[in-house]
Amino acid sequence: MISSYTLILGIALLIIGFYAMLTRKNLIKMVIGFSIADTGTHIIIVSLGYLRGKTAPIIDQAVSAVNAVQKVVDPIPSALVLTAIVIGLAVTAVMLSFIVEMYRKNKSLSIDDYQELKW
Amino acid sequence: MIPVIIIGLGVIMLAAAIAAVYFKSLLASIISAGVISLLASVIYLILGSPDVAMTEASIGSGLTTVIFLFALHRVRKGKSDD
Amino acid sequence: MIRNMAVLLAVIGLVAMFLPMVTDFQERENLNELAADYVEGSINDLNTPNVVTSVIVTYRGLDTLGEVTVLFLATVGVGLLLKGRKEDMIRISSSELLGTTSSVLVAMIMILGIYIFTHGHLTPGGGFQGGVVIASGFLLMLLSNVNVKMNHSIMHFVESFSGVAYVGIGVAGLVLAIGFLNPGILPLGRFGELFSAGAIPVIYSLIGLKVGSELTSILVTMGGEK
Amino acid sequence: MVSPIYILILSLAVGFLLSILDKGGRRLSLTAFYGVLTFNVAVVADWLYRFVFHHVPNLVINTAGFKAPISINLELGVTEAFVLLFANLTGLLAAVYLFRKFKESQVSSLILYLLLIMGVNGLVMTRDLFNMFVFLEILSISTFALTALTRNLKTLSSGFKYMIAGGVASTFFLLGVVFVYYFTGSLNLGFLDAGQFTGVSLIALFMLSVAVFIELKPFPANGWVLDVYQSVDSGIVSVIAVVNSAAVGFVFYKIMPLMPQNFLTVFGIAGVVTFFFSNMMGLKQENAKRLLGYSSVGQMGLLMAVLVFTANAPTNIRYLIIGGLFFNHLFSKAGLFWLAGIVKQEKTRDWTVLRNNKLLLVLFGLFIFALSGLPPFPGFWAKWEFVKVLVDAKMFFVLTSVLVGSLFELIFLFRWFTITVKEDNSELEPMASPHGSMVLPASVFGLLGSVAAFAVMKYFYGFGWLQVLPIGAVLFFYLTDFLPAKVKGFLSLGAIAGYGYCIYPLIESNIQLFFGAIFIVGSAVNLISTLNRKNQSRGFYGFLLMMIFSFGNLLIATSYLEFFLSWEFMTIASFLLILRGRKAQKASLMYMIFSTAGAYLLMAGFGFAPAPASASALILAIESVNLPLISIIVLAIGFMIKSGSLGVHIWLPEAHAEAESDVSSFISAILLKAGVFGLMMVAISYVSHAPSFDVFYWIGWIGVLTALAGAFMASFQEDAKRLLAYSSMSQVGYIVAALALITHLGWVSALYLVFNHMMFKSALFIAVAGIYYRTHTRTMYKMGGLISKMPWTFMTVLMCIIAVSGVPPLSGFGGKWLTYTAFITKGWYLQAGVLFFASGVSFLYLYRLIHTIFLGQLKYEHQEVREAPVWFIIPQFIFLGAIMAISMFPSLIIKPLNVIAMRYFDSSIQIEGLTIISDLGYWNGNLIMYVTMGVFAVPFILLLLVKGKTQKVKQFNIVYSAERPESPQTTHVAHNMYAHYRKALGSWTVPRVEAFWSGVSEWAHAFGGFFRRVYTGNGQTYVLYIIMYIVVIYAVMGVQ
Repeated sequence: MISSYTLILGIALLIIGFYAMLTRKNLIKMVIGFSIADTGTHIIIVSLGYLRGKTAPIIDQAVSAVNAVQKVVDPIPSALVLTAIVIGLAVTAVMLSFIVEMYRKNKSLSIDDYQELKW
Repeated sequence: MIPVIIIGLGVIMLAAAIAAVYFKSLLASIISAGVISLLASVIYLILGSPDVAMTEASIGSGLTTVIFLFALHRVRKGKSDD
Repeated sequence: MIRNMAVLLAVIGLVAMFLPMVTDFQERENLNELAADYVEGSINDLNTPNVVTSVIVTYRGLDTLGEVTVLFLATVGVGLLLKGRKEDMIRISSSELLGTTSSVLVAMIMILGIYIFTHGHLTPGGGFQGGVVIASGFLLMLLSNVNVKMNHSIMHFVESFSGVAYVGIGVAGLVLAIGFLNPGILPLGRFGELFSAGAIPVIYSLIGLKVGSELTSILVTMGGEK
Repeated sequence: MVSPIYILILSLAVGFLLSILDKGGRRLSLTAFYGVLTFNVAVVADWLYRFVFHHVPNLVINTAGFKAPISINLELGVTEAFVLLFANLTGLLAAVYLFRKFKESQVSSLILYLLLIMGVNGLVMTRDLFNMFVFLEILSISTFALTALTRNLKTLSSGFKYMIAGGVASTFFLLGVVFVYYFTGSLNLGFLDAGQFTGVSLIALFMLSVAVFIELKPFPANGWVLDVYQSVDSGIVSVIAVVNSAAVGFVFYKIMPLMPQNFLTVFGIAGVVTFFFSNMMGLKQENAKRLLGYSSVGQMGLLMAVLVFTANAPTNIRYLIIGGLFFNHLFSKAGLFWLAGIVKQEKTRDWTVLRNNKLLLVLFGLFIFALSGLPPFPGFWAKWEFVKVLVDAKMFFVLTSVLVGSLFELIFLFRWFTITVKEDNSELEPMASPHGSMVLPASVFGLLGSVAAFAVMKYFYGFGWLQVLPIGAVLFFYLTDFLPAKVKGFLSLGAIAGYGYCIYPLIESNIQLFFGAIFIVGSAVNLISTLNRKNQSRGFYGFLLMMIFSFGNLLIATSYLEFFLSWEFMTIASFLLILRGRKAQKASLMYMIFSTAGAYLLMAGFGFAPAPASASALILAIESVNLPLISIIVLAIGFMIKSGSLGVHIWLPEAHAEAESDVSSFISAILLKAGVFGLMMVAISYVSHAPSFDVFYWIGWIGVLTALAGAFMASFQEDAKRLLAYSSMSQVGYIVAALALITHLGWVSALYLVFNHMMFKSALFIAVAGIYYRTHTRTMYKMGGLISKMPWTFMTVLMCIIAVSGVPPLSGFGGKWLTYTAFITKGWYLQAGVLFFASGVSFLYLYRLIHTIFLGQLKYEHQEVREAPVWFIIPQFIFLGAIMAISMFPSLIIKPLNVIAMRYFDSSIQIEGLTIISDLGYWNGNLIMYVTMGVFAVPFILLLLVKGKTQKVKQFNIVYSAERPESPQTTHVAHNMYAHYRKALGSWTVPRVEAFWSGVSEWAHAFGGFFRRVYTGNGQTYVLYIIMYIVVIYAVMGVQ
């Protein structure tokens, strides 16, 4: 039940992020859009890994080693999302440093001012 | 109870996302995006992924926001169309 | 105008594409075979209570190595783009008090970070989270302009050393144990103890160091260096 | 036998260490860097060798020691090894190319580059979907960062567009991967198959595959990559265009087995659309690197189409097509990008500076030829087989788009090539001599491409040395080019004799022997005229021999492919020969475009044709082949382009006029006959099988109209060579018309005309060549009275025009007599009438030719002109002798022709001694000769008697009433000689065909210009395109 809510939330964030990338002229805003879309994607992934009424895949007092398989949520999407978050950070950092350099050359943050190459 | 929390969080996050798109100030947008990540980490916790929650909280809402702010600082005087 | 229509169409199209995903979505109830194998394997073969950690460090270790590489590439890329730009340094004007406080704080943060990545196989968290915490310690130093030299060569050394050691342990797994990145080169120990789970804590610590130093150098480069 | 996982390990370890190593000096870090890249190549090459020659099973590497799907596994098989070998090799060579950059820039660039190559290796080998995502990100981030290797506004903004686009694509990829996991519970390709995807889960698969497809740059969602290609450093671009594309393309190949047919079809068609539009837009492009970008994008589209549409082809053919196109694009595109970095000229028209460096010029030509899909390069074979596959699958839309797209590509590539070779470059600063490290990679790839070409010929098709001989000739003369022209000329004569000796045993029938005489002996005699060349005449004899050997190979080709190969060699060689002319840039380009269009038609036509059953030469084996109607039509048009039929003739006058004088005679006298030979081949199949539709009736009309139009146009030319060119067109029209009769007499007359035309047109062109050599002009009204200076040449021209015009006593009369007889017996009265009228018109231009050049006043500036050099006179008189011989004894030639035609029809003529008897009458050449000589003798004697009573008028003994005309030459009788006829013809003289083709060209360019406006340069718009593209493809596929 709850994971379908979060799935919808994730998809909504993804689409809002894309919408920002499509409509905001400001380069930093576009990257913010990308980052929101990224967060949405991560929420989607975790939602897909959720199992009804189960708990974190860590063996401790709550989950004994014997029946762990019946007790825990899927660990794979968690692992994937960890990777994806770090990769998202890396891409964001590179994008932002491009923007910093572009700004230094052209003194503008509007994507419309960067179309000298075309056709 | 938990669905209510999730729906509540979700509404705030969507509001923050839309705000981040439409805010005039870049600073406010960046902070809003950070808030989305922060709240996302709560959701991860609810969904049984504490590892992801920690990562999202520290990287998504922490570091990413800092990097955005650094970048913003470097282009402070940039003209903004929206 | 046309453009707005197009954006609208694109958004509607995306919604249409995702809609069946939502309407047909069914919350899963049981682990699939692969995930169940992971949970059992983590407990029985790897002696690792945190299944996510065993997936990240061992089963999908190649992904994680790649992930560290991606971050490394971002560090290098940001460096290539921004290095040697000195004009805009971010500093909070430092005061005596702030300096002293933050020194203490940084030390505590570092210890926390190290704790997180060394206990990655037991508790939530691990190399990445610990690495970020370490980086945030450095960030504090950077911001508060503490009179600690950000020694670049040490940073580089840590970054390179931890990376090479990570790969090296992987190769050791290939040569001494049964495969690249297999943690069987060290004894599995007792379930739930710090020194257990074979090389997993070692690998995760190296990842922590690597990520910490990489993130720090991204921050330093983005924030402007001295 | 090093496990390929060490490629990843070593790259990573060294990558992590490089910044520390660099502290010990750049030399140390560079050594490690190049060491790893070389290591990669060595490891993969070793594995490929094992896979191919020792058939070792695929290598599966389980990381972490667990079997898939528990852990991530890597797999290396023969396809992976093939792709990786060339990806790594390109990576290494591009790194060599970038050596100087790497030496000077920060160590960061080394790290990024090394890990980029590592990412490619991982991406190709991994079998895990999420692992693919990780490697894809490694690849992307390192590429993004490397675009900023040269940091300026253009590279930065294009890098940003690239990142945003890549970010969207990888978001979809990630979503696709996790949804696939959600639906199937697996991430490993080995545990997924198409059957697992139904209903909603297809959307997951769709996201996954469309993301990969977006990374492959489909039109129009690919604007970002064009900007990158245009602005970023050539070395890096070569990696992006070749290595990255190869890796992502391979990912697509890996996930293809999961996709249902409707996905594949849509992707395939999207690939074709990309290929078509990219090349069309390329037509308008002037920036060299952007042009290469368009071509790259197009090639990737083609590769996608090939991946999809060859799925049902036999495995070895499929590998040949995919591998051929892949490798072809790889080496030629990388090579061209590297050259772009060396030339440092943005505009394609400024590449003329390349002429300073012979090696680079040769490499440039080689890459352009390879990229255009010309033999012997791998793209040629791939295209040939691909066309066949498409024809077999009845995918005519795809076939047409691919062929038209290829033609567009050839047009802009060859325009670039001809401009580079020919245009004036005096105003540009000469190119700085490049560093060796920049030249080496391109040279290696040039060599490798050539080696691969021969490997395909020898090991895949099993061609013998004869088929390779045309290329051998070029190589031989390339190496001996320092010799004087005369030596090389005599060497060539010897080579032709040797070649004739070698192929003589392979000749199985009279028809081959007949065309052999035209092609080989005719060429040899023509070649004598080239002995007049001075100095070294570099690059001439190689291409000449290539052309002649290709003519010969046409005769003995035993399969469609052999025939087509020789045909293409012939086209290439003749194109390069025409290009030698001083102002031949446009002419040669037009020739190449039309020839290639014809060649594509042939390719399609042969694709439709069932394979011949017997192993004898094609011209014989074709008898047993029942060509379908479509094949006949397409082949006939293809061959008629080469023979210059009306409608597709416009290349002909240009090529003849602008080629060097001694080349023109080859083109007219021999090259056009190759078209006739091909048409004959089609007709033979047609004869042997009951035709359903009378194609040849219409071909006959085309021939007739060509004859008439050619004659008219010849009459209005001021340029002697153009006049002869149109005359050739007209004469070949007769030949085609006679051939189209499909009767015994028709074929006898067609072949007779072939022989006759070969001789007199050779002689005429050589005569004009001699005149041009002495007077330096081809414009007829600037000459006059040369009879006194060049009597021998006059003699030839006189005899030849008698032979052409078909008046007794010379051989032309026999030709005409046979032709009209043939037409009338067939019942084509109207056609015969038109032809008769056309031969009347031909008197006009023949008169003009001899009158304005040789008669009238000698021009003041020609006072000192001497007779043409002896090397021109000898071949003229050889031909003249032959003409006289068959005029006197026509049965010498009619007898064998009768036998040739009897193979297909019952004979309709009898030959009794020197007399040839048809249904309508008889012809005795010997008798006619004596009668005519008698008739001539009488006035000649009279003329001698009155000699001395004539008075010569001085040159300037002309009085004008009041003033001198503005330009005195316009008063020359020969200037605009037949203006009154032109007036009479009225609107018929409007050059409609030229107007039509230039209209076609303008429209194609306009469309290209229109469509490329989608690339607004705005990064946000590009994102919009990408998302729209995904949505549209989703809708078109009807997923679910």
